[in-house]
Amino acid sequence: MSAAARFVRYNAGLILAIALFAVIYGTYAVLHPNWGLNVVLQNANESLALIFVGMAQTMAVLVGGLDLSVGPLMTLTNCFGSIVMAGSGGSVLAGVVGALALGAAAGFMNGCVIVYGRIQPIIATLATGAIYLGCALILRPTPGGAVNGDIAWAFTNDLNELGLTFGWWEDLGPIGLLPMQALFLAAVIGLVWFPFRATVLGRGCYAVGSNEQAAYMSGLNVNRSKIAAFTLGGFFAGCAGVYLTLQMGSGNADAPQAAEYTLRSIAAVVIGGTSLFGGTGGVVGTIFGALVLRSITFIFRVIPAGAALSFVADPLLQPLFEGLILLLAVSLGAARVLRVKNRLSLFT
Amino acid sequence: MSLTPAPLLEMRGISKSYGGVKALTDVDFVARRGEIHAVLGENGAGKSTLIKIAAGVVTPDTGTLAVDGAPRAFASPQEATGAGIVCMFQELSLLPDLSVADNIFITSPPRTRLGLIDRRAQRRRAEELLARVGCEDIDPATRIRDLPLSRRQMVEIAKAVGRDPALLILDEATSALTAADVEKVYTILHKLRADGLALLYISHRMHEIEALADTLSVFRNGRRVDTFAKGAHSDDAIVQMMIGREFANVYPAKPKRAAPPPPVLQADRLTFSPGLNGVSLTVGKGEIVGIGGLDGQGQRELLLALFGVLAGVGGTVKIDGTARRIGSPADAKRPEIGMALIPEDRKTEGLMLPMSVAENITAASLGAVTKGVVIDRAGEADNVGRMVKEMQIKVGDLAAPVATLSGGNQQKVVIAKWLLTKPKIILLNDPTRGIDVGTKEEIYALLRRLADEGAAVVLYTTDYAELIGCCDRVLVMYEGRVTAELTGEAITETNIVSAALNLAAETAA
Amino acid sequence: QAAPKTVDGPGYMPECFAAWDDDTAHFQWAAKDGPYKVAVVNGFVGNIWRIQMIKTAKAFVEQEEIAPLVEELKVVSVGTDAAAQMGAIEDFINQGYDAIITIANSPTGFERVIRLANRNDVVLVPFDGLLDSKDVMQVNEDQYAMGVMSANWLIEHVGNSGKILEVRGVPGNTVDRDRHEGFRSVMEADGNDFEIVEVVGNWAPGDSQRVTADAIAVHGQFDGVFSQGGTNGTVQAMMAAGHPFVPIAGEAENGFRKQIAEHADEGLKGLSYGQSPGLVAISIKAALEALQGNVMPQLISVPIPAVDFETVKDGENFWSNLPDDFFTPNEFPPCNVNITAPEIMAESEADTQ
Amino acid sequence: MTSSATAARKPRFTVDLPIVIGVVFIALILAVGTLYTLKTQGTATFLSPNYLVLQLHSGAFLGITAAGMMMVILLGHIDLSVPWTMTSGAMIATAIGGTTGDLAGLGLGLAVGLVNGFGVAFLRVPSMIFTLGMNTVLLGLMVMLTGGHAPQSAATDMMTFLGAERTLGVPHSVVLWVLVSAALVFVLTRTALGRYMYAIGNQEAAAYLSGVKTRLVIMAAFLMCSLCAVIAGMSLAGYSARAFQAMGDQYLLPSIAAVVLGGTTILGGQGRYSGTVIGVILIVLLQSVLNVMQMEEAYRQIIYGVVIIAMLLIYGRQRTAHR
Ligand SMILES: Nc1ncnc2c1ncn2[C@@H]1O[C@H](COP(=O)(O)OP(=O)(O)OP(=O)(O)O)[C@@H](O)[C@H]1O
Ligand SMILES: Nc1ncnc2c1ncn2[C@@H]1O[C@H](COP(=O)(O)OP(=O)(O)OP(=O)(O)O)[C@@H](O)[C@H]1O
Ligand SMILES: [Mg+2]
Ligand SMILES: [Mg+2]
Repeated sequence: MSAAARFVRYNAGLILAIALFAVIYGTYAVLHPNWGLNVVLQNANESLALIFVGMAQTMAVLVGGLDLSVGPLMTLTNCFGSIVMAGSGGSVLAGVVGALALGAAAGFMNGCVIVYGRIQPIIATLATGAIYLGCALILRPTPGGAVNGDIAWAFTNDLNELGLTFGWWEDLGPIGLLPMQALFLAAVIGLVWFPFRATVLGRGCYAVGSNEQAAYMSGLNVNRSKIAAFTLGGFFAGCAGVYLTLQMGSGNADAPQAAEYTLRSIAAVVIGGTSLFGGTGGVVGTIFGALVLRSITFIFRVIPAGAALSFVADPLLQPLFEGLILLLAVSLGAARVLRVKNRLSLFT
Repeated sequence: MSLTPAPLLEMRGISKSYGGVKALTDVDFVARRGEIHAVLGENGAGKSTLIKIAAGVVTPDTGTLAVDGAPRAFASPQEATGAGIVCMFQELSLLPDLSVADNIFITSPPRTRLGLIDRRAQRRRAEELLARVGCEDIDPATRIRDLPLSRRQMVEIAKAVGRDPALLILDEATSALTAADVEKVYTILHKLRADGLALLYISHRMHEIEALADTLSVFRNGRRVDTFAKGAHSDDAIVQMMIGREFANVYPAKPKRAAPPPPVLQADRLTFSPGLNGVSLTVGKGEIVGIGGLDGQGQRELLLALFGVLAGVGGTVKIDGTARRIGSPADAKRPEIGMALIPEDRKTEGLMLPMSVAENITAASLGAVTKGVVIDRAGEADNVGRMVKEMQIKVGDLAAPVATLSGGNQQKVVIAKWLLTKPKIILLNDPTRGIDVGTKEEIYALLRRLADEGAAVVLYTTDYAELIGCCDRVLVMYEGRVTAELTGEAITETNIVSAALNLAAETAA
Repeated sequence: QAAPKTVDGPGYMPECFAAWDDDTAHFQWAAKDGPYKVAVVNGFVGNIWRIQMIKTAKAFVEQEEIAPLVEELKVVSVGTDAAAQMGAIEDFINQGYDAIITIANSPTGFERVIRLANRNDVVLVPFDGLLDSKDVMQVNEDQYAMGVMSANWLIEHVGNSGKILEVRGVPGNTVDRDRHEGFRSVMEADGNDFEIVEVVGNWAPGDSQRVTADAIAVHGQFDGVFSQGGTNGTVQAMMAAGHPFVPIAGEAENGFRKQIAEHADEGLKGLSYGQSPGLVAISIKAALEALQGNVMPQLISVPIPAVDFETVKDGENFWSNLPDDFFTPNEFPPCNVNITAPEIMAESEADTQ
Repeated sequence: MTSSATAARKPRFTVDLPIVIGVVFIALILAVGTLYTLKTQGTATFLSPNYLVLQLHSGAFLGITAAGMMMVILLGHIDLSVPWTMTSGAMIATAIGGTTGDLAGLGLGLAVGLVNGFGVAFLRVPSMIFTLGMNTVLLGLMVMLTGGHAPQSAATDMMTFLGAERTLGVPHSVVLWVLVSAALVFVLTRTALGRYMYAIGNQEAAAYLSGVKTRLVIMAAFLMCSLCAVIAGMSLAGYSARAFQAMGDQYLLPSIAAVVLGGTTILGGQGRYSGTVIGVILIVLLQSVLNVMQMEEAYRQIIYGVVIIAMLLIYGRQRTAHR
């Protein structure tokens, strides 16, 4: 097998996610009357928190579990951040670091409950999720908190805007048009995810998801890998919370929103090509999975009124079509099943 | 090699029980440097338990363990590896979704200066290691999932060797290997012995022990019966020591036939990609037909295709002269077809491990004991009792999970499950893998009895001796085709091997 | 930077667009030529109130006097996610829409879209779920006043002491908070002596019913009830438990009003006030007026449509032949918003027969 | 090590750890609640038959939902479409009305089960995600239905009979729960289908190679789950006298938690029905006691989480991956 052929074969899920995204987002961009960099920025803005939450979910799925606490944890870090970050520059930094640490700590706790309590991840996190949500409600009984508007604005726009707001630079040319969201994402992927993947601990997460028993017998520290996975997941959820805080400038212990993020994160992971059985995939696929999910809803905003398909955008039919498109997207993976030759391979 | 090599691992007074089962009772055991030490015993004799204790997977109830004279207690495989004890377990410890290279260096990969895994160096070293065990054909970037079992075992060996062990333990490491691969393993093990390693070798294949071992230990019922140098006892004496009784002829006599029996199963030019390039075979009533050849020549696909597991199989299948379409195991089970398959991996394909022995035995034949929609419990219990008796399944509590049986008995459960469906055609995929001689003998006798009672049996095995000893006819497969059909006196090791290597065609070309 | 100018009141059509209070500022945008593109960015869609709201919006822009002003109406529902909602609002700004009506998923965090809307001269109108902001024109009924009104009404019918059941709404929501605080401000004032048992009914009839049943089982009899939403569930539970009918203040679901009409003589004295889905029409109208350069209050107070057991009337403020679910108040004559609830919710002949 | 797990599969009577612990926790919750009422009211309301029957009456809806959920969890699957299956079953039934409506509600359950089963068994989309999509589709369908014209939402006579009425003080919903339970216990313990469900939950490949029509069994499990959901939804609508949007949203996580607290492994293959019943009672009582104690939402969530973890910790009953 050539290297290219192997890459395609081993990354079929990722490639499918990218293709789906290209098709759906492409349609949106074409239909959008004023598509341009500011629209890209806006799309990035509305997607980044979901991307981070999806990445958090990916960690749990990689080790063969599911994390139902990612949404509540995002909410908790958001509420925490909104309290600490309401202030001058220094407190913002403290809030960011604190919220990320809180996320990681909560993830660590998830990992410990799962590993030492020997509780299935999905149930353990169902419970810890409730606890995190409760804590968020204690921190923020009602929505509020005010992060410095300039800081919030500057860090959720492009590089130029960042410079302009603080008078650091005037115009960086084309580089200046780079959205901050892309920078944040690149930083997290480049400085956290890729290095983590290249450690024994990180590879251990794949090993544990692939076959826990075999990983143990191979002399891997299974517990440590699992805890690491959930801790990193918590960190990613913390990233989502921090970004949400910057974006909203406030905190909101919103239970329905937390639940929605959790459920969507699972969809993002699956569309991104990570197997729910664990052991394959990764957060890069999830990024595209989350983008696909978001783009589906973008479409409804741009379908022109007179178009043949405009009934799709009928406000009272939208939820139906959203569901159908989601079903269709996740069923695309079924193409593999229909082509499967050895039916035994369906069961692993 | 000195006369009494230094003891590397010393175990003293080891006992281990699982609930009421005494897996090991007061065992003393010593492994020395520069020596291959074979451990023999029936299924459930305690071999795996012993080495799991040495490897830190299982903690003993009593007893001590010393490495190079220093007392040790391992809490995990990690610690054992740290002390130089590396084990290749019976149930492979490879990670299906990771690459070969990742697997080989799973715990201690080469690292870059930043402390991250150096993938390039890892790949290079994986290639070196694979070459060392004679598997240059395996690409280190391939996922384990995509390798056949025999290749996986070779990777597992490379992985073990790559850990620079002081004591290397192989628990039935060769059970799925073909003769050619086994040769390679011999070479490596001999070399490692020369390098001064201590080696423990567990196998149910006497000829491997013959070729490798310096010292042999025999276990029975959780006790070490004896330890002696190679050649001190004859094979028969060793087997007798293992099973604790006289042991005569392994294979039952083959019947003499004047005319070919009426065909039951006729497959014509079966094709399937990858694996089958037009396989035809006929199996007659009362016949045992062996399928041989190198590993991975389409034998597994053939059995799965016949049993309806594969989609997109070309060609035709006739049962008792009538063309039939078999689209699933459920089809294959129907009375007019009457087919049964003893699958390759009993743990994942044959059994529901946490379910009871009784439930496993009746899993394929519930339809027969169902009245309306209700299971007739009495009828079910009758069937189970009958089978346990007939197959001599050693089981205490029929309601206990089947996982608590030893391998041989688990295999009997799988066979019993299918016998309850009263099959006309029985397909077996390496049914004696990792099973002790005593149980093997019972299985051979059973197959012959079933054939005599009119069943058509297709037996795929990697063991030439089984093909020779058991089968009325042997079809040798090569690259998805039947390249030779051997009958009667022509079923010899030489013929099988030359057909397997497709020598005739090679020299003609 | 473009933004509405803050000007002195009074505003345009004050009988319809009443300023919240005397301190409410007034805005004026530069007049634009119509027709306008209007977007409604809804949050969650899976409940009847939202559906009624969406249908009202669609029906409203088709009315004779409104239709010429509206080039296009686009409605999207984004779920409960605030980030997605802000994205959708921003998208419509980017698409060049003139007015965007929304029910905010969160009372805070919309500074960014407010900033962008102002930059692009887009009129953004949150209603129902309001923003904690004085920089944006908003439309609502006074939730705090609803609480106060309910309390005063209960005191009138129960007296100044007794055991009261308060069934609250969705925790953490500002509407719940405001109604609750308004209610308590009166009940706990000097001279009153109430024992108040508080349970959470999430504005959903099923939840209200369950928690009410539990409360009755444990606390026995109540002298009065304040049930923020899902009020017909509360009444259902009382009837099921054999609890005598007592004065009850609650929402404007048709079902609750049916219950009041049916059981008023048996003691079910009821007050039914309503958060009307018709607010969307007023919000659209406010946006259209603002686009034409009219002076508008920053915070528009819409009168609370309330009826009680004495004023409840079939075919007028409830419909006994129609389903329980929908919200009865829908029209606001001072604003020329005259789409009745049955018109919206009962398009089919079968229902209005 | 595997004692409870194996015991769960034994046909004879054994004392099951999850069940014992569940009962202990139920007693504990009642005790705490009673202490509270003794202190505030001077009565032991939580122990009164009236209160307990009331809890069973409204808990039956969760009970029936959880019963269905258990069928798919036993296979190692999950059904996230339960909330809107409940809702749409009830809404369709009331919209059409009468006996036809009742049948239509059941028919909808049948259809949802078939589609879910098809997606999971034939397309092999992970149930977690397929049913999630299905839930959105059902929500969309109901929005569309309501968007057309306001459908009638008054419970049919049958629904009221099942959900609201009592005979001799016994709520019919409890009788319904008992009947559904009996049917499912029968399926699980007496029929080949039940045996196959456990088999698939334990080792699907082995079940398939044993000639079990695994896809049909999976379909059947999803069918049972959806049918239970619509039955619960319709009787719940009877209880509330009407069907309304999102009425099922409060039932998803509690039904999963009830099944798991009752000792069914979320990975499938192991679990007893009686455990699920205990799990349901536990959750219903916990919710109710917290309600009555007027516990703030924040602390309510935290207590809810802590109770689940505490119970599972006490019987760390996950299948051990290694010794
Ligand atoms: N985890 C366990 N739980 C219960 N019983 C066990 C366990 N492990 C081993 N046993 C029992 O201990 C005995 C020894 O098992 P062991 O695996 O050591 O045998 P073995 O000699 O390796 O057999 P085989 O040749 O089948 O591999 C068996 O009778 C088995 O039933
Ligand atoms: N979950 C379990 N519960 C109880 N006993 C177990 C369990 N898992 C394994 N065992 C016991 O461990 C013993 C060792 O099993 P092992 O996994 O070594 O392979 P095996 O298939 O029995 O070996 P072989 O193939 O050589 O016969 C089994 O005989 C069984 O009795
Ligand atoms: Mg063994
Ligand atoms: Mg064994």
